[in-house]
Formats: sequence, structure tokens, C-alpha cells
Amino acid sequence: MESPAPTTRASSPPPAAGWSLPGIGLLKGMAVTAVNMIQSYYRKDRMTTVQYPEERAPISPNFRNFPFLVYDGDNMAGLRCTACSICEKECPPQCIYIVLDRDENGKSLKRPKVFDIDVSVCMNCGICAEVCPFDSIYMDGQYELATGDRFGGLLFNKETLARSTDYHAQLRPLEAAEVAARRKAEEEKKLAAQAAKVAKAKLEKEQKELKAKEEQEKGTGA
Amino acid sequence: MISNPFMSPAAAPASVPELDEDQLLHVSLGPQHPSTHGVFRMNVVLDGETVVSLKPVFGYLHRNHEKIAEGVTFLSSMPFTDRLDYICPLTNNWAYAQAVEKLAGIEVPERAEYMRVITAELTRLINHTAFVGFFLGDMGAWGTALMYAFREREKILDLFEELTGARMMSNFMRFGGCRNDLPAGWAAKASTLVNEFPRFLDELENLIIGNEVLIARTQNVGALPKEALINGGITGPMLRAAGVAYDIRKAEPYGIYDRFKFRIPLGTTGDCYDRMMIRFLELRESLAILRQALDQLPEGQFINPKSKIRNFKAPVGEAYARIEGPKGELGFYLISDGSTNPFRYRIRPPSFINLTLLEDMCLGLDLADVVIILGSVDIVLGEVDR
Amino acid sequence: MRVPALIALVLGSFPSLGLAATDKPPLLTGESLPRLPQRLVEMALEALKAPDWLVSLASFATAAGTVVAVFLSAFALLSLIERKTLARAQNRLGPNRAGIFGILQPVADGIKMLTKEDIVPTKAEWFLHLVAPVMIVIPSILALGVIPYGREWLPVPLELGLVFFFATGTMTEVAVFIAGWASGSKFPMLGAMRAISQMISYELPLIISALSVVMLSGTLSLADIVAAQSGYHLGFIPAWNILTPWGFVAGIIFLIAANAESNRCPFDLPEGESEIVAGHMTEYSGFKYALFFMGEYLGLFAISGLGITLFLGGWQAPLPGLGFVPSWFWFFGKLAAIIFFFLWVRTTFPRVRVDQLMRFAWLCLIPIALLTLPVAALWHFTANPDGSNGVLSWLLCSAILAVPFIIITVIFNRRLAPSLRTYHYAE
Amino acid sequence: MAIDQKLAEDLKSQGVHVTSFESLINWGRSSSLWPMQFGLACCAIEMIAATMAKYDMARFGAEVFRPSPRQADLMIVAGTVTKKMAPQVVRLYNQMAEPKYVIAMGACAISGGPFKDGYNVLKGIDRFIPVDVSIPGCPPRPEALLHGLMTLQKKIAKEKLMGSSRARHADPNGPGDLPVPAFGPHDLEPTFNPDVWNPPAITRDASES
Amino acid sequence: MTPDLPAILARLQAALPAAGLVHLRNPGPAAQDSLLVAHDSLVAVCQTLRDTPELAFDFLSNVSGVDWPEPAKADAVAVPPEGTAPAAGGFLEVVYHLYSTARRCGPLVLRARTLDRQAQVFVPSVVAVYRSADYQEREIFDLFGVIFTGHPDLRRILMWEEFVDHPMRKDYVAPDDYEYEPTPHDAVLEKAKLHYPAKPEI
Repeated sequence: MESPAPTTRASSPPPAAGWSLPGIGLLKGMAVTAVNMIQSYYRKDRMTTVQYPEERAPISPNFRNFPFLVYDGDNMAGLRCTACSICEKECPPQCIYIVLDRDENGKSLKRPKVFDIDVSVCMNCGICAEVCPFDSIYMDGQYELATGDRFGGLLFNKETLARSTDYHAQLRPLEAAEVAARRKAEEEKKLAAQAAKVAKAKLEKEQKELKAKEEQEKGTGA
Repeated sequence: MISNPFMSPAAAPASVPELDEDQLLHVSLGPQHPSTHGVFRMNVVLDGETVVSLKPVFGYLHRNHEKIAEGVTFLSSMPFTDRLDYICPLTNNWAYAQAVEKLAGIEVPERAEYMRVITAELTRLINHTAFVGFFLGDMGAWGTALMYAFREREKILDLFEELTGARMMSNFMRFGGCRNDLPAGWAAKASTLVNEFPRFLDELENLIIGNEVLIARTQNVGALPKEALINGGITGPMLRAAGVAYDIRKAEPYGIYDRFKFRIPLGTTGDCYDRMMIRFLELRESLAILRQALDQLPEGQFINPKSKIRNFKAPVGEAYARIEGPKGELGFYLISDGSTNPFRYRIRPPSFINLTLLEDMCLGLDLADVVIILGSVDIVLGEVDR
Repeated sequence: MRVPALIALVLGSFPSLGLAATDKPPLLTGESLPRLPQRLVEMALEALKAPDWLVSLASFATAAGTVVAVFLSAFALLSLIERKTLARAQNRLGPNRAGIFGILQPVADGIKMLTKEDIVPTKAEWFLHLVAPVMIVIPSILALGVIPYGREWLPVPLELGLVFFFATGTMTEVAVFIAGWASGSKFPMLGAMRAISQMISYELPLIISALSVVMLSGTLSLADIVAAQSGYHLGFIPAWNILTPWGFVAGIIFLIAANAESNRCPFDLPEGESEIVAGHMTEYSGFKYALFFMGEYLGLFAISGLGITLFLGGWQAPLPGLGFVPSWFWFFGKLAAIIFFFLWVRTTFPRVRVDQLMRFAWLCLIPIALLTLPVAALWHFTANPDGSNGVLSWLLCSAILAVPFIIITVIFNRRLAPSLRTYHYAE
Repeated sequence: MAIDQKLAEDLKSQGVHVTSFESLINWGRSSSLWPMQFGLACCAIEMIAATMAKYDMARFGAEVFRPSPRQADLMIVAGTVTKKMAPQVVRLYNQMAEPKYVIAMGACAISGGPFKDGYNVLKGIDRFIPVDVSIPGCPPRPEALLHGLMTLQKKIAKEKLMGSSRARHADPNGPGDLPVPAFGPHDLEPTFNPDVWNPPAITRDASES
Repeated sequence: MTPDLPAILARLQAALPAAGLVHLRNPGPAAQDSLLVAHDSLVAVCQTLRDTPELAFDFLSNVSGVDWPEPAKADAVAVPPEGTAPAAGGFLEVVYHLYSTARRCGPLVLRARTLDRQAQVFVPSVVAVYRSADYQEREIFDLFGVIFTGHPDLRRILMWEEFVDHPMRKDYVAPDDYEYEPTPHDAVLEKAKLHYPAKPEI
């Protein structure tokens, strides 16, 4: 149960000599600031200021700020979102509001009628993008959203949120390519499965017909 | 009642010296005060400029984290932990993930453990350099040290942004691993940073540790005997500055800390100067850990494939897990009743409990010392009030 | 008590004003450029056959106006340069968007300050609250009037210039205390208490270190003190007081005390914002606050100017053969160097604590400053007949002055040096 | 600040002067926004980062963080405003000298953000003090804060100092000190200031789901 | 390392025969068992744990309050020995996590329970033994309403003095400030509905 007592080893990490003059520390410090002051005129690592509106520091493509919705094709009709409400439930600050669109018979159209995100509440956690099973919500890097209109300007509806797949590909090339490849594979798999199903059905039908024919032939034969 | 030998004179009211009430000046430092590191408040009674009583007032940033966490799923609390100690979100992530892993018995793949160590130690670099900057700022040094600290911090934040997608609020760790793998070339960039960091440390040490004004301000200020510190629940660099060799990374190695060779720096007196120096020395040790971890970084999975993201439920039970955060012992105490939400979610915040002995440290000193002592405790209000 | 003395001083020196205006060198040379407005006014009034007293008064007003204008623009410039220098030391750019290189930043600040609401807290004494900022600015301007800026540029040639300077300087303390008291709030009061104890404590080393210069120059007139530092040793070393053992020590003491007197970092305790918010200025807004700011900077100019006059040879050129450059250029060059030094210190140092500040003044600065007086006398009596000092004199004076420094070093190494601390590692 | 009616009319007759005077003042105010040294939570760290070397808010003349509200022009509410803190914030706002501006930085300051369901969290500081610019994000990047500052500068540049549409602080009859909420047994009293906070009515749910 | 709970229990029972100590089992994978301590002996148990050199639990890491409106749930999380009668009603619980810095051992989990959730909400304070409990006990008093007898300065710590509720209790009702909720669902929707404008009569 006992662990050995910690072994201590004496050493004096600030390698100061035994005798120091008062004021040396101050002068050393002043030397540091002087070096920084002078070098700031010609060394890049001593002048790190990026003059924001004109210059911009590179921002990683992984940077996430607020979510956006992806649509396939050219317009909102291709919105991938199926209004399944998983993100709405998982969103830690509950800033997503989704209403499922239904036709006149009350049947689900698998698309959102309302999809609002209150970016004045959103905490940029990215959990919505993580849990979405339909690859439809991703995190945007856009951050210049300051506004004087607190109520109108910060409640994003689905038109404001929608972005094309191209936008996604431009923003996060790696992620978008991966998603596109996976979706394509799934699509192909689905198509293949469908084709296989059709083929199988066809085969079965043919076999059935064949059987029926045989039986008929048998019947006629008998 | 059993007497506590570590009780402060103020807690035992009989021993307060008789003072003429008219001579005393009641000052409320905070909640909006330049050097209370946020919205901390202290009701100070001064005799001249000497502190005769100091009562901290908390709660100005009480954001009900624990209550909110009981109402959301286990995973949804992860981004909230970022906002506890907002200077070092990744260690908070780790502490919480570790508690849930303990609660649910989830294994963590080796690569993920390495990623956790690397991010946690980078976080320690951020915290300790920023501490030094803020500490100097409390002494009225016009932010030069802070500027240098933040200059280096920005480099680490760029790494974090690439890895986790956010500068501060990383939300990176998941139960059983991390959210995503290291991007291509990230480890090389981190290595470069780690190799260049000592140069900056030399510069910062030249600027600070020999400064006679700083020495005069910090030496023999705020020291307490180590037994009192342990009894008061003080942890982290503050405890080690007094010479107690207690670092959870060594005492109870979590993650894979037992694989690395590193040392725990210890002070002797435990005054504010030692507290600062211990942080300088810990920075060097963190760099040693980082070098080893980046060298040994194995290939493999970054998250346990068995762990679920959606609809995660922990088995009935409770768990208390803690890590050595940059500010001290950060613990999470979780009770699960088997549902998707924790039944009880409690944080053991190092900043909050390290303030227990604030009054003891400040009594009889100057108002200016109070500011330094508070700075040397290294608090973050998000964690103090939660 | 001081105020009547002040008035007597000013009135007593009025006749001497005429002296400055009697000689008539050519109207415009580099040397006399700063006196151009004064001369023009004089000529205009003389042409109009104005009475002598009017000419004298107008000339005085214009001279004073020139100084005020020069230093107000210097104040504006310094407020920008300070921010830029601080920024550069911190690897930033500093203000650069208001005008080219941010040159209009002080203008913007001024406009904003002027148009900002003036708040008088309900608990404040409104009259004193109003008077304090004005009282901060006036003595600084008065003090600026007696400093010789150039060979021909001495706005008010007072015989007792040094006394006048220190007399006006003490008024700042009263003003700061009034500001703290009149605000009717705790932090300003704490700040004022700190300020008053600090300023009184540092006034002593300041005056004592100036005294050694007075002893050797044998005059209280600042112009004569500058004149006493003219010439060059060995043909190229300027005969400035700072380049003597006693002058060196007294100069450094003066520099430190001046820094403390003008409440600059690391002695900015009265407004120590990490402790007592903004000290005596906490309750001031708008233009009153700007006046405090202005008073502080003008005070800085004045005390640096005095330091230059006493120890750095005033407007004297640093090397022989530079006579073609106007003398006031040297003065302002030295001023810029000293101010830059103050800024540099500000970027680096943390603030000291109240009791340490006091102990430093009373146990360190004042004894050493007192020691410079006998050393200065020794210097005087061991001088060669031609006024220069031999090697023996140098060694003797330096040795005496080294004693306190050795004592300090020993104490420092026994009690505070960073090498005293050892740290252990637990595996 | 108030300019009397007659002078205003006189100036109006020489329109040019009024406009140039106005734009000069607005330029001065927008180029010298001194923020109050006042950080609440996480966003304060990004606010500090914005003043640091990489982003350098000083370029806009806005690095002079004044610890005293009297000398500050801009209150950057950076972080969660709790109910316990709200009266202090309102008091600080009242202590600032006109013209004063408020930036709500980050989700918490705008609306309570992720913590809005907490019992001690104020759902947006605009419930008690007028906010000029809101910067969403949790926390907003330092660039976003600079963008917010520039948005505010543009807003100040358009301010009218006289006439019916003049800015709040140029109106001598404008609101004086805002009422400071009191601590009640369960919540702040009142929970919002109706003179300042007028949210649009929401009719969700009935028609939609 | 994890402490050897049965050994500690035996030692405590030897030192304090009157202390009502019950070993509660943790059913989860963490397997952090706990000791339920009776009110009267809590301070004495802590004192013994701290001062016995072989135990040397000198460091009280964490004190947390838990609200158990349903005692069955509490028994499921911290399983009592077979045959113990379940509690009659809900109660408040204080959980202590102790460590030994010298022996590098912990956590030792202690639990103390109040008699009910309304009137008998007393638990003795351990500040006299562990000062680190000071602010944590105040926090539990503030948020759960447990009254720590013998605490030197028991005041609200996080909420303001005028506040009357104990918000961390499970039955706490948060104040109604749901005037503007653009994205409501679940519980928030119910509360926000109260603020929707009245529908015009058709």
C-alpha cells in the first residue's frame, strides 16, 4: 500500500551565480524589451500583428463557428436535411428549431418546413454536425456577423443557412471530399442494391414463368 | 468541538485583535476590479493599508453548469466543460471524459491517450505562460510579459484550431478517445513549436525572474506551512511551491503518464515568488513530456469504436476521477441512474478550493499584496463559480 | 505659506524681464527661432509706441505662450509616441488608423474628451472637484517657464529659478490630495493618501541631489548652472555634472526621484490600477480627466528638463564643434532621450509596494543623496587650480560613493537575490 | 452636449458647418473608443487576445482600457452576465459618462447563450441596458471583435447630434440613469427593463407543429 | 491506489466502536465503494482518518451534495448490505472524497445523510477537521439546503443573500424568464407558451 517516499534531488534551476549585483535583473529585463522593440522593425516573428480588415491571418479549414445546411444541386430543393430532429435534441444549448414539412394529408415530406438556428445562443460546439446521419449540417467558418439588430439579425432561417455543396467543398475540401465519396459509394451501393433487387425480381419472375410454363407444358403433356 | 490546528485567526473570532471600528476602512474589491481576474469580489477591511479582514464573495459568474448538466445528455456536457476553466479547456475535457470512462468502464486506445497527453501539456504551456503574464499585470507591469505570453499562446492556439476546430472551446475529447484524428502534418508542427518554445522561455525568464522589483514584491509574501495547505485542500503548483511532492500525474498516474520521464519541481517556502518559479520549472518539464509523447506517438485508432456518440447511457453507479490540471486537482464526480443524463454532476474546481486559505495568506499584509496573492493562486472565475 | 513667497518671487523677478529683451541680435537665426513670436510682438508694440510696461508684459505673455504651445503639442505627440513605443516593445503596431501613422490619434482623443459628459459625483465637493485638475496643470506650466531651453531661449530668467521650480512643484501634491478628497469615494482617497506620502518622500532626495549641483555651481539660477557646465575636458568630454562621481550618483538619484515625483511606472502607485482602480483620478471624466493627464505629462517634461539642466549640461552640445546646431535642439534631444528612458522603464517594470517605496526613499535614496553633498565638497576642494580634478580626486570620491552601493549589494545578496532560492525535483 | 435650439437653427441655416462639425465629432469619438477594463467570462480572454500583439486593437485607438467607468467610452460586455452580476453591470453603465456605447460580445452577453437555462443567468444584457452592437459566437474570434468594433465605428459615424433623429446621448431629455434591478427572493426584480427591452412577439408552435 | 475499504472499516470500528458505519457497494465499473457514516460520529471518524498514522487521510478533496427525492435510486447507486431496510422518504446526502497525500491512496468515499428533505436537513460540519470543506459546505448549504452544524460561517456563497430557494434540488422550479424563446422545444416550449400572445378569437 505504501509507495516509496519521493526522492528529492537538489538543484538550482535558475543558474544564477552566488553573487549578483542589485539592478542586474532590471537591466536584463530592459534588454529584453529593448531587443523586442528594435527587432519589431525588421523581424517577422517580433511583429506578429495582422492588420485585420486589410490582411487576414490564415484560418484553419477545420475552424468552426456556426452551422450551415448543405443542399445538393443548384437550389434549396436539394436540401439534404430530412427534419429528423436529432440535432435539435442533441444541441447542448437548444438553439435549433425544426418543423417537419407535411403534405395536406399529414404525411411527412422528409424535409424541414422551418429550420431556425439562433446564433445568438449557439455555442459553436459542432455536435449537430457530428450527430447528423444525413451529412446535411456542417460548421461554417464565417465569423463577421456583428450586427446592431439583435432580434432580427441573429435568428437564421433555412434560407440563410443553406449553402451549396460547392461552398462546402471550398470551405473544407478534405471533409467535403470524404463526404462526397462516401455518399457516392452509398448511392452506388443503393443503386446496385436496387438493380440487384430488380434483377432478382426479374430472375424470380422469369423462373416463375419458366416453372409455370413447365407445369403448363407438363399439364398439357399429361 | 475539535479544534482544527490549521484554523485561521479570522475563523476563530475571539482572536481578532481589538480595533477601533472608526479607524478601519471597508473596501469592496470587485466584482468589477481590474485585477480580480474576472468578477471575483473581496470585502476587505483595512487598517491604513493593512488587511485586517478579507472575505471573498463568490457567485458573480455562477452559471449553473452543474444544474444544466443534469438536464442534458452526457455528451452535451462536454462543450460546457470547455467553459469551466476557459484558459485550459482541453484538460477539462480530459477530466470529464476520464470520469465518464471510469463510470462506464470504457477503454481508451493508445493513440488517443497520446493525443490527450499532448493536448493537455500544450494547455499547461498556455496556462502557465498566461499566468506569468497576468501575474506581472497584477503587479502593474503594463502587460509586456502578458503580450509575450499571448504571442506564444497564439501559436499554440493555431495548432488547437487546426486540431479541434476552435481556438478556445475545443470540445475535443469523447468518451473513449478523441473526436477526430490529428490532421496530416500536425505532429510535425507541434514538434517545431515544442523545440522553439525554450527560446521564448529563456526570454521570459530573463525579463522576469531576476527583476528586483518583482523579487521585492513577491518574496516572503503569502507563504503558509505545508500542513495547512494540505488541510485546506490546496493543490497544484501552489502546493508544490511549498515543497509537497504531490502531483497526480505521479501520485496516481492516469492516462499514460507513467510512461514518461519527468520530474516534479518543488519549492521551499511557498511564497508568491516560489509559486511563479514552480510554474516556470513545470513548463520545462511539460516540454520534456511533449517531446517524448510526440516521439512515441503510435498509429492506431483515435477513439474506441465501441463507444457511442448518440444515445450514450452509463451504467448505474458513481465515479470520482481527477486529473492534475494546470491549476490543480480537477475532479469530476458523476452519479448515473442509468439514463442518458447524469443524475448528479459535480465538479471539484481547483481554483475555487485553492481560494479557501486566501484570507489566511493575506492577513496583516498590504492591499497591494492581496492582489499579488490572488494572482499567484491563479484562478479562473468560470471554474470558481461554475 | 508658500504661495505668498511665490508671488513675491515672481514680482521680484519682473524687472529682470527687460534684460532678456534689450539686446537685439538678428531677428531670425536658428538659435533665436523660438523667440521669434516674442520679438515680433515686441517690435509691433514698439512701433505702435506702446508704454514700456505693456511691451514688457506682452513680451512675457508671448514667451510664456510659446512655451505652453510647444509643450502642449509635445504632450499630444508624447501621448501618441508613448502608445507607439509601448506597442513596439510588445511586438504590436499601436495606433495607426487615425491619420497616417496614427498621427491624428491625439486629435481624436482630444475631441472625444472635450465632448464627453462631465460627471460630478453626488458625494463630491463640486468646487474642489473642479479646482483640482486646474491646480495640477498650472504649476507644471509655471515650472516650465524657468527652464533654459537654449542659449537665447529662457522664458523667465529668474535668479532663484531652482527654488521657484521646487516651490511650484509642491503644489501638485496639494492638487492631487484635493482631487482624492473632493471625489468623496474610497479609492481616490486611498490614491491621494498614497500620492501625498510618496511625493513628499521623494521630494527630499530630489532636492538634496539638486543641492550638490547648487553647491558646486554656487548659484540658484538655472541659466548659470548650465553655464557652469560649459567647456570640455581633454577637449572632448563635456564638463557635465553627470560625468563626475558625485554628479553621477546624484543624477541617478534625481532620475529615480523624478520618476517617482511624476508618478511614473514603477512608482505609479497613486493610480495603481491593479490595486486602487485609477487612484485620485477615478471619479474624473471628460476634460477634467484630460487635464490630469496633461498635468502629469507637463510635469514630466518639467522635471526632465530640470534634470537636463542640472546634470546633463542643459542645452550644451555633447561634443565640441557642433555649435552650428541651435542649442535648443540639444535640449530637446536630451529631453526625448530621458522621456524615452521613462517609457522604456514603463514597458519593463512591475510596480513597487507602498512600504517598499517609502523604505527605498528613506533608507536608500536620502542617505546616499546626503552622502553626495560632502563628496561634492571634497571634489571641490581636491580640484586642481584650473578646475579639473586629478586621478586621486576621482578615486577618492568614487570610493566613498561606492560604499553604500557595496552595502546594498551585500544586503541584497543576503536577503533577496534570486540565487538564494533553490528548487528541488521529485522524481 | 446639448446645443440650444437657437444655435441649432443658426447652424442649420449654414448646413455645411453643422455637418462638418458633426462628422468631426463623430470621427473623434469613433477613433478614440476607450473600453472599460471589465471582463466577465470566457469572452474576456478573447477580448484580451484582441488587444494582444496578433490582433492589436490599439490600431483602432481602442487599447486604452480604463479601469474606471468614468473615463471609458465603450463597455464590452464580454461574457455571461449572471443575475448576481447584472445590477453591478447596470450600475457601471450608469457611472459611465455620455456618450457611451455597449458591445455585447458573445452568445452569453447577447442572450444568455448556452447557459440561458440556468437559474442565475441573465438572458441577455440588453434586458437592462441598451446594446449597440451584438457579436455572436462562443466566444467570437478576436477578428470578430474587431469587426464588431468597426461596425460600432460605422454606427457612430452616422450618428446625428441634433434634429429629431439625434442619438440618444445628444438628447437632453433622453433617459438618465437606468433603474438598477434589485435582488428578489427568486429572481431579479424586475426581470427586465421594458423601456430598454422589447422583444418581438413569437407565435411558434400553434401554426407550425 | 484504491484504499482497502474493509481494512479501514475494521480499524475505524476498533477505534470508534459506537460509530454507525455501513459499507455501501458501488455497482458500476468504477467500483468506488463508500462508507455511510452516522451523523454523530462523522467528525470523530474524519478526525481518526486524518490523525491515525497508518491511515493518514490528510486531504479532503471533494465534498458534494446530492438530492435523493427517491431513496430507491440512492440504494441502487450505493448498494447497502443485504437486509438493510430502505429509507422511508427522500433525503439529502453529502459525499466526501478523501485522499492521503503521503500514502498516495484514495479516494475514500464517505457519505452522510440527512433525515429528510424539509426539516431535518442537518449534517455536522467537518471544517474543524478539514478546512477544505469550508467553502464546499457553504456551497452545498446554498444550493441544496443542507445545514452544517458547527460551520464557522454558514452563509449563502454563490447566490445572493435574499435568495430563498435551493436550486440544485431536483424539485426546484426556475424563475419564469422565457419571454423571448425563438427556438423552443420540450420543457422550454412549455414555459415559453405562457408568454405567447393570446390568439385572436375566430
